[in-house]
Amino acid sequence: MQTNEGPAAGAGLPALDDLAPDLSCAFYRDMLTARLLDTEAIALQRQGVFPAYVSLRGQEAAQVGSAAALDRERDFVFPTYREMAVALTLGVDMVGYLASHRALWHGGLYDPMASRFGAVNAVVGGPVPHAVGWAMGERLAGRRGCAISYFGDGASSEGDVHEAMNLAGVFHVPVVFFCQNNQWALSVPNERQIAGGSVAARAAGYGMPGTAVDGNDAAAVYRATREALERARSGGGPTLIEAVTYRVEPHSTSDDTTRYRKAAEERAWRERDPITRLRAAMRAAGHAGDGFFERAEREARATAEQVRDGVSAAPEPAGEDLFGYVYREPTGELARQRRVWQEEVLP
Amino acid sequence: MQTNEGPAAGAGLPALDDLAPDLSCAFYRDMLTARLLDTEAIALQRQGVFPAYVSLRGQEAAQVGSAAALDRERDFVFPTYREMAVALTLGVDMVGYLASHRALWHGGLYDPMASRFGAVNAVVGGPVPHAVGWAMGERLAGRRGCAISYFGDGASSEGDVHEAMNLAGVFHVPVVFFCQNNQWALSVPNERQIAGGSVAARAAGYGMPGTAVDGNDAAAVYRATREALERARSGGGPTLIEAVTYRVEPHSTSDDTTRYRKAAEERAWRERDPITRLRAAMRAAGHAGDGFFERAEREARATAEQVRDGVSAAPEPAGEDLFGYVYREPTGELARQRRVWQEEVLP
Amino acid sequence: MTGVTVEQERAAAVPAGPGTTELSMREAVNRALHTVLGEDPTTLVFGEDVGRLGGVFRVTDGLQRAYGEDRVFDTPIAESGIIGVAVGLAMNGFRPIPELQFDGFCYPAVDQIVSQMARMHYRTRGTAAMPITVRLPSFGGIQAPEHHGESLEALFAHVPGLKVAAPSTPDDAYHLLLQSVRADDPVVYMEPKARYWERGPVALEENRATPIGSSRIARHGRHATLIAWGAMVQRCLQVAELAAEDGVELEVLDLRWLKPIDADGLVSSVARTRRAVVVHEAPLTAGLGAEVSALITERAFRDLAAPVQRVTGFDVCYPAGPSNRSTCPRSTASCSRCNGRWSSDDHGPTHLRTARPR
Amino acid sequence: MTGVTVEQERAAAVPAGPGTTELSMREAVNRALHTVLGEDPTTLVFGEDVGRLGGVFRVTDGLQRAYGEDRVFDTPIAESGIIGVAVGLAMNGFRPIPELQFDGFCYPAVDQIVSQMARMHYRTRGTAAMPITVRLPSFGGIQAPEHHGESLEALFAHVPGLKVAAPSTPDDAYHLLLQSVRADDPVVYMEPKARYWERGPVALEENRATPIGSSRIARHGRHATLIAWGAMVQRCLQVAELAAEDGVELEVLDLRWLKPIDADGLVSSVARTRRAVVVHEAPLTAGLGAEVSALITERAFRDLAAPVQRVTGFDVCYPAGPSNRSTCPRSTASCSRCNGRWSSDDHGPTHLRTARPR
Ligand SMILES: Cc1ncc(C[n+]2csc(CCOP(=O)(O)OP(=O)(O)O)c2C)c(N)n1
Ligand SMILES: Cc1ncc(C[n+]2csc(CCOP(=O)(O)OP(=O)(O)O)c2C)c(N)n1
Ligand SMILES: [Mg+2]
Ligand SMILES: [Mg+2]
Repeated sequence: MQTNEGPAAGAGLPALDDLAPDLSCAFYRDMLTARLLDTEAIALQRQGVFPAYVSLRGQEAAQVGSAAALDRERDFVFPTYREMAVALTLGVDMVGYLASHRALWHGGLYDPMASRFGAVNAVVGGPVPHAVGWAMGERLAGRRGCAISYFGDGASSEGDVHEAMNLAGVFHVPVVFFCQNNQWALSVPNERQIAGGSVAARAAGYGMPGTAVDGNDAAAVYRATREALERARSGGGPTLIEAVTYRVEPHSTSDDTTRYRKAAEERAWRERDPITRLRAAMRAAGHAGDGFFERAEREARATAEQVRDGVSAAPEPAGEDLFGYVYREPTGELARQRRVWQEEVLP
Repeated sequence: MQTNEGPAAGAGLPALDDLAPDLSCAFYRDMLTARLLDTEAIALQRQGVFPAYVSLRGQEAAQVGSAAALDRERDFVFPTYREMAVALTLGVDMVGYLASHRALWHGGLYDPMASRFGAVNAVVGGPVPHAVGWAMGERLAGRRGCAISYFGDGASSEGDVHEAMNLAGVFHVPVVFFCQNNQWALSVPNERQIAGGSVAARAAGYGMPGTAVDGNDAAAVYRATREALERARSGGGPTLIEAVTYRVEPHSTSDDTTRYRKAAEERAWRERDPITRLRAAMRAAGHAGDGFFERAEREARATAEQVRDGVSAAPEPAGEDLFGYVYREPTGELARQRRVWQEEVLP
Repeated sequence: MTGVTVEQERAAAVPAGPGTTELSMREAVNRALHTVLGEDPTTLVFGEDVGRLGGVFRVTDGLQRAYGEDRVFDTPIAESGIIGVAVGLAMNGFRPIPELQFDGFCYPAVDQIVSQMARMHYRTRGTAAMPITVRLPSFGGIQAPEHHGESLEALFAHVPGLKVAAPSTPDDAYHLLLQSVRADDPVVYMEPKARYWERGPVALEENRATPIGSSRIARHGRHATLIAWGAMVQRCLQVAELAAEDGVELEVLDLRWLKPIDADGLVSSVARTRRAVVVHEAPLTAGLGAEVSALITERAFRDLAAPVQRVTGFDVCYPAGPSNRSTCPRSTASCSRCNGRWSSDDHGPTHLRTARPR
Repeated sequence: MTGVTVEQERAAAVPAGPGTTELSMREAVNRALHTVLGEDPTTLVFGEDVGRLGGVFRVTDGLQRAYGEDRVFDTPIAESGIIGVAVGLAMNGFRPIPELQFDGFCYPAVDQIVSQMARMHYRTRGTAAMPITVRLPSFGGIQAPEHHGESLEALFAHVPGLKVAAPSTPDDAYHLLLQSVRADDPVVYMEPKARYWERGPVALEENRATPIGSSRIARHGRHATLIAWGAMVQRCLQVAELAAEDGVELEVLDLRWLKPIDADGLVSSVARTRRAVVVHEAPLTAGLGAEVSALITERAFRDLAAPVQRVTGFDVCYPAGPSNRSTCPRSTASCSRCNGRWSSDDHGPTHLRTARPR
C-alpha cells in the first residue's frame, strides 16, 4: 500500500517570508481564539451544558489558514461538523454556531446564508456536491465567488465525494475541495480508509490539480488555498487540497481513543502544535513580540468566555419552530399537527 | 480538459506474436458468434419478439478478449446488461441469457451461480461493489478465484464505483475492474462524463495499477486482463483496465443516435471493426486461412440461429414464480397474496 | 371493452374547447418546462440525457435549443450528485428542475433527497429555500427492464419537508408542474410513464388556482369512491364505466397530490359514498394506500359502511414483461366486496386490470 | 410515576430465573453475535468502527479479539459499498452481518439495499441466497445530533424481498438476531438505541421456536390494544400501568417483526379488545402505523368499536435535544378517544410521553 507522499505535517517552522505580519497576526488571533473556545466547549460538555462536542484541537492552522484566503463577500463555505475555526475566521456568530453543539438547533442558530457559511452538516460527504452546485450557479450567474467544501479523510471514501469531484471537473467550476486529513476517521486510521494512502493523489484522476500541504502550517495552508482560489476565480476550475494534520482529541467527547491508538502518537502530535509553531515562526520572522502575544491571549480569552457565557445562556428556540420551518409554504396537515402539539404537548 | 492518453482504439492490426493460434481461433469464433447472435437479437426486436435490445456490436474484442483470460472454474463475472459476448465466451446458456431481453425474467433464465456469470444487472455501477465483496470472500476462504466487474464509461461517474475501488484497494482483494469505454453513455460522450478524460487514470489515486488498452484488439485486451488476473491471483490486489472501444449501434433499439452524434463518427468506427481486424491479423500471422474462417462462419451462424429459435420458443416462466422467488423462506402474507392471484388474476 | 375511449373520458375532466390545446402528457410536461424556463431565468433543467437527446421520453425535447446549454444540460450518471448539485444551486438562488431518468434510479439519490434537499430549509431555519422540483418518470406499465417500473410514492410521502405530486392527465401534468416549480419547497414530481403518450385537452393559458394538496373528482358517483393517482386514475375511470353499466355509480377521486394529502376531499367524498377503495401500483404492504385507508378510517369511521379496501400491486419485485402482463392486483375481489362481483378480461399493460360486469 | 420499574415490567415478559441471564440489550446483541460467529464460520461482522473500537455503542465489543480481523473488521466510510460488499460476500457463500452506524446514515445504502440485496434472490431465480442481516441502530430518544434519530421501518417494510425486525427487550434482541442471521433471507435488524442500556433477563440457552413474523403480547388487557415496537413498547407498558390505576386494562402487543407483520396476532387481539392504538416514533404520514391501521381495519372491521388510532411522531424533521424533549406525539388525545382522558407529565427523552390519569 502506498503512503501519503505529501509533506509530513508538523516538521520545521512555518515559512512566513511572503506573508505580511498583519496576516500572520490575524492567523494567530483566530487560531488562539478557536483553541480557547474549543477548550471552553469541552468544559461545557463536561458540565452537562452540551450533550456532546467535537473538538478541532490541532486543526486550527488547517482551518484558519484556508478560511483566511476566502473572500468573505463572495465565497461560500460548505462545512461538516468540525469547522469551528473556519466559522470563527469568517466572522460567523459563534454563539449561534455553538448552539448546534448545545443541541438547540441541529444546523446552528446563526444565519448560514448571510454568513456565507453553510449550516452544520452531520452527513459525512453529503455537503460536498452542494459546493459544486453552488459553484455552478456562481458561474451561470456571471459572479466571481468560489465555493469551498471541507471534508475529512474518512469522508473521502464516500461515493458523493467522487461524484462531486467528477461533476466539478466536467463542468469546470470554481470550487476548492479541502480535505482535512486528520489521520483518523473516528477509530479508523488512514491505512484502512484511503486506498493508495493519499487523498490529494485522487485529483489527477479528475484532471484537476491536487496538492498535499502541511496542515499544521497556517502559512502553507493559506498559500495553497489562495492559489486554488485564484485559479478557480480566473476560470481555472476545481482544485483538491489535502491538509495533513491530526485530531489530537478524541473523535467526540463520547469517544475513547485508548481503544484504538497509542498515547505516544497523540503526544507526538501535540508537540507539533500549530499554534506553538506559528508563534515561534512569528517571533523568528519578527512579525510579533511579547506585547502582541499577551494582548492576543487576553482578547482571545475574553472572546472565548463571552461566547461560552452566551451559548450557555442562549434561550431555547420556540417549540413552534419544529413546525414552522418544515416548509416555506405551510401545509394544512402540519398546521393541524401544530395545534395538536399546542393542545397536548405544550402544557 | 485532458483527453484519454491510452492507446487510440482501433489503429493498426492486433499483434498476435505471443498468442497460440488456438487462442486467436477461439477469439474469432466467439466474437463472430456474438456478432451474429447480436444481429439476430436486433432482428428479434424488430419482429416484436424482444421489447428492446442493447447491442454490443463493436465491443466483441473487449468482451471476448477479457473473458477468455478468465478461469471458468474459479473466477466470477459481475456483468451489467451489455456483456452478451462475455456470457458466450464463458459458456453461459445463451437462450437463458437472451431470455432477459425477451423480458421473460429480468436477470435472465440461465443459472448465474453455476455459470459464474452474475445475473443481468440494469443498475449502472450497482454491481461493481459486489465484485469486491465476492473477491473478499474468495480471499477469506483461501480460494484462488478472481472477480471481474464489467462497467461502462458512464458508470464510472457513479459513487458506487469509487466506493468499490477504494474498498478493493484498502482490502487488497483479487478483483479486476474492467471498464468498457465505448465513448458514449447513452447520449453523453466522454468529454461530458469523465473529468480528466481517462478512467484508467483513476487507478493511481487508489494505489492500484491502471491501464488503458485498445478495446478493439482482442489480443491486447486478453494480455492486459491475463496480467491483471495473474497479479490478483498471486496476491497483488486489484487492477483497473479501461478498454477503449465504441458503441457503433444506438444505446438500445429504442434510441436514436442522430440526435446526438455524427454518422461519420459511427462509420469511422465501423471501419475499425474488431472482427475484421482480428481476421486480417490471423491471416497475416498465419494463424488461420479460408477453411477456418468459412467453417467458423458456418458454425457461428448455426449457433446463432439455434439460440434465436430457442429464445423465441422459450416458454414463459410460470406466473407463480412472481411469488416463489421473493424469499427463500416464504412468508404467510405472500402465500395469501399468491392465492389471491390464483383466484382472481390467473383465470 | 365498452366503447368508452380514452379521449372521451379525459374530456370529461377538462372540457376541450376554446382555450384548450390537445396535447399528450409528455408534450404537456414539455410545455410546462418551456413556460417556467421562459418566465424565470433562475430555472434550470438538468439530468441524464435531458439536453441534446431531449430525454429518453423526449419530455425535454427542444429545451436546450431554446434556452441554451447553460440552462438545460446533461450531467454525468450520478444521481446523488445531481440532487446534491440541485441543493447547492438552490442555495445560490436558482430554481433547479433536475430529472432522475427512471424511478428505479432515484435510490442512489435518496440520501441527498431525504437528508439534504428535504431538510435544508429546516436546518437553516428557513434562510435557505429549496425550490427544487425533481422530475421522476414513475410507475409501471411500459414493459421495461428491471428498475423501470417502480412506484416510490410511499417513500417520499413519509419524508417531512417534501411535497409529492403525481398527475394523471395532460392538463394536470401541465398545471401541477407549474405549481411545483413556482413553489418554494422541494417537490418530487412523479410522471406516470404509461400515460406519456395519451392525449387530452390542456388549458395552457389558464392560471389554475387550486392549491397544492387539492384532489380532483374525476367522476362523480354515489356507491363508492375509488381513490387513485397517476395511471391508475384512468383504470379506475374504466372500472367506473363498466360498473355504471351494472347500475353501480362509482366516484373516482384523483388524489394527484400525495403529500400533502387532501384529507378533506377524501372525507367529503366518503361521507357521500360510505365506501372507499384505494388503488395503486406499488406493493401492498406499507404502500401509500395504507395511509389513505388509515386517514379515511380515522376521520370518517362512522360514515364507513365497509372497511376501506386496498387494490394494489402484490408484494413482489416488479416483474419482467410477459409476467408483468399476468400480475394484476386484487381488483375484482376487493371492489366486489363494496360493489358487487365483476370478472375481468383485460390483461392490459398496467398493473390494474379493467373489470367487467358478469 | 408509578413504582413500576423497567426491570419488573420486562420480567413479566421473560421471567428471570434459572436459565436466564441478566443483560442489557447491547450485551444481548453482543452475545447473539458471539453465538453466530461461534457456530457458523461463514458469518462476518463488518462496518464503520465495529472492529477495534467495538462499535460506537460497544455492541461489537470484543468480537474482533475473539474471531480475528478476517471475520470482524472495520470498513471505510462507504455505506453503499458496505452493503454492496455484503451482497458479493453472500454470493460467495458467506453470511454477512454488516452494521450501518446509524439509522440516518443508511440512506446512502438504500440503492444497494433495495435494488440489490432485496432482489438478488429473485433476480437469480433463487440460485443466489442473500442471508444478510443488516444491523441498524435505530429510532430516537438519545438526544443525539441530526440523522441519529431516524425511524426507517416504513421504508424497509415496503420493499419486497426484505424482512424487518425491531426488538424491544434484551431477550428478543438476542433471539430475533439469531433468527435473522440464521435465516436465508435479508433482514434489516433495527436496534432501538434508547433501550441499549436497559437490562433484562435473557434465555441464552433456549432455542426459541417462534417463527419469523410472530408478535408478542407484552401485557394482557381487554379494553384496548396498544401496538408498538422497539422503544415504544416500554412506553406503552408504562401507559398501560397508569391506565390500570384508572381501571382501564390495556393490552400491549409488541409487533417486533415489522415485515412480515403478524396480521393474525393483531386481529385476534383486537377481536378481544375491539379498540386499537398503534404507536411509533416515525412521522405520522405514510408511517408503518398506517399499514397496521389499514390491516386491522380490513380484517377486523366489524370487531372495531372505534377507528384504529395512530400515536406517532409529528411530520417534522427529528429535532435537536431540548426541542426533542418538547416534541411528543399525540398520545393523550388519541388514547383518550379510546380509553378515557389522561394528561401527561413526563417529557422523557423518547418521543412518546408517558400518560398519567387525571
Ligand atoms: C454518511 C455518514 N456515515 C457515517 C457517519 C458517522 N460518522 C460521524 S463522524 C465519522 C468519522 C468521519 O471521519 P472524517 O471524515 O475523517 O472526519 P473527522 O471526524 O476526522 O473530522 C463517522 C463515521 C456520518 N456522520 N455520516
Ligand atoms: C443507476 C442508473 N442510472 C441511470 C440508468 C439509466 N441508464 C441506462 S444505461 C445508461 C448509460 C450507461 O452508459 P455506460 O455506463 O457508458 O454503459 P453503456 O450503455 O455505454 O454500455 C443510463 C444512463 C441506469 N441504468 N442506472
Ligand atoms: Mg478524519
Ligand atoms: Mg458507454
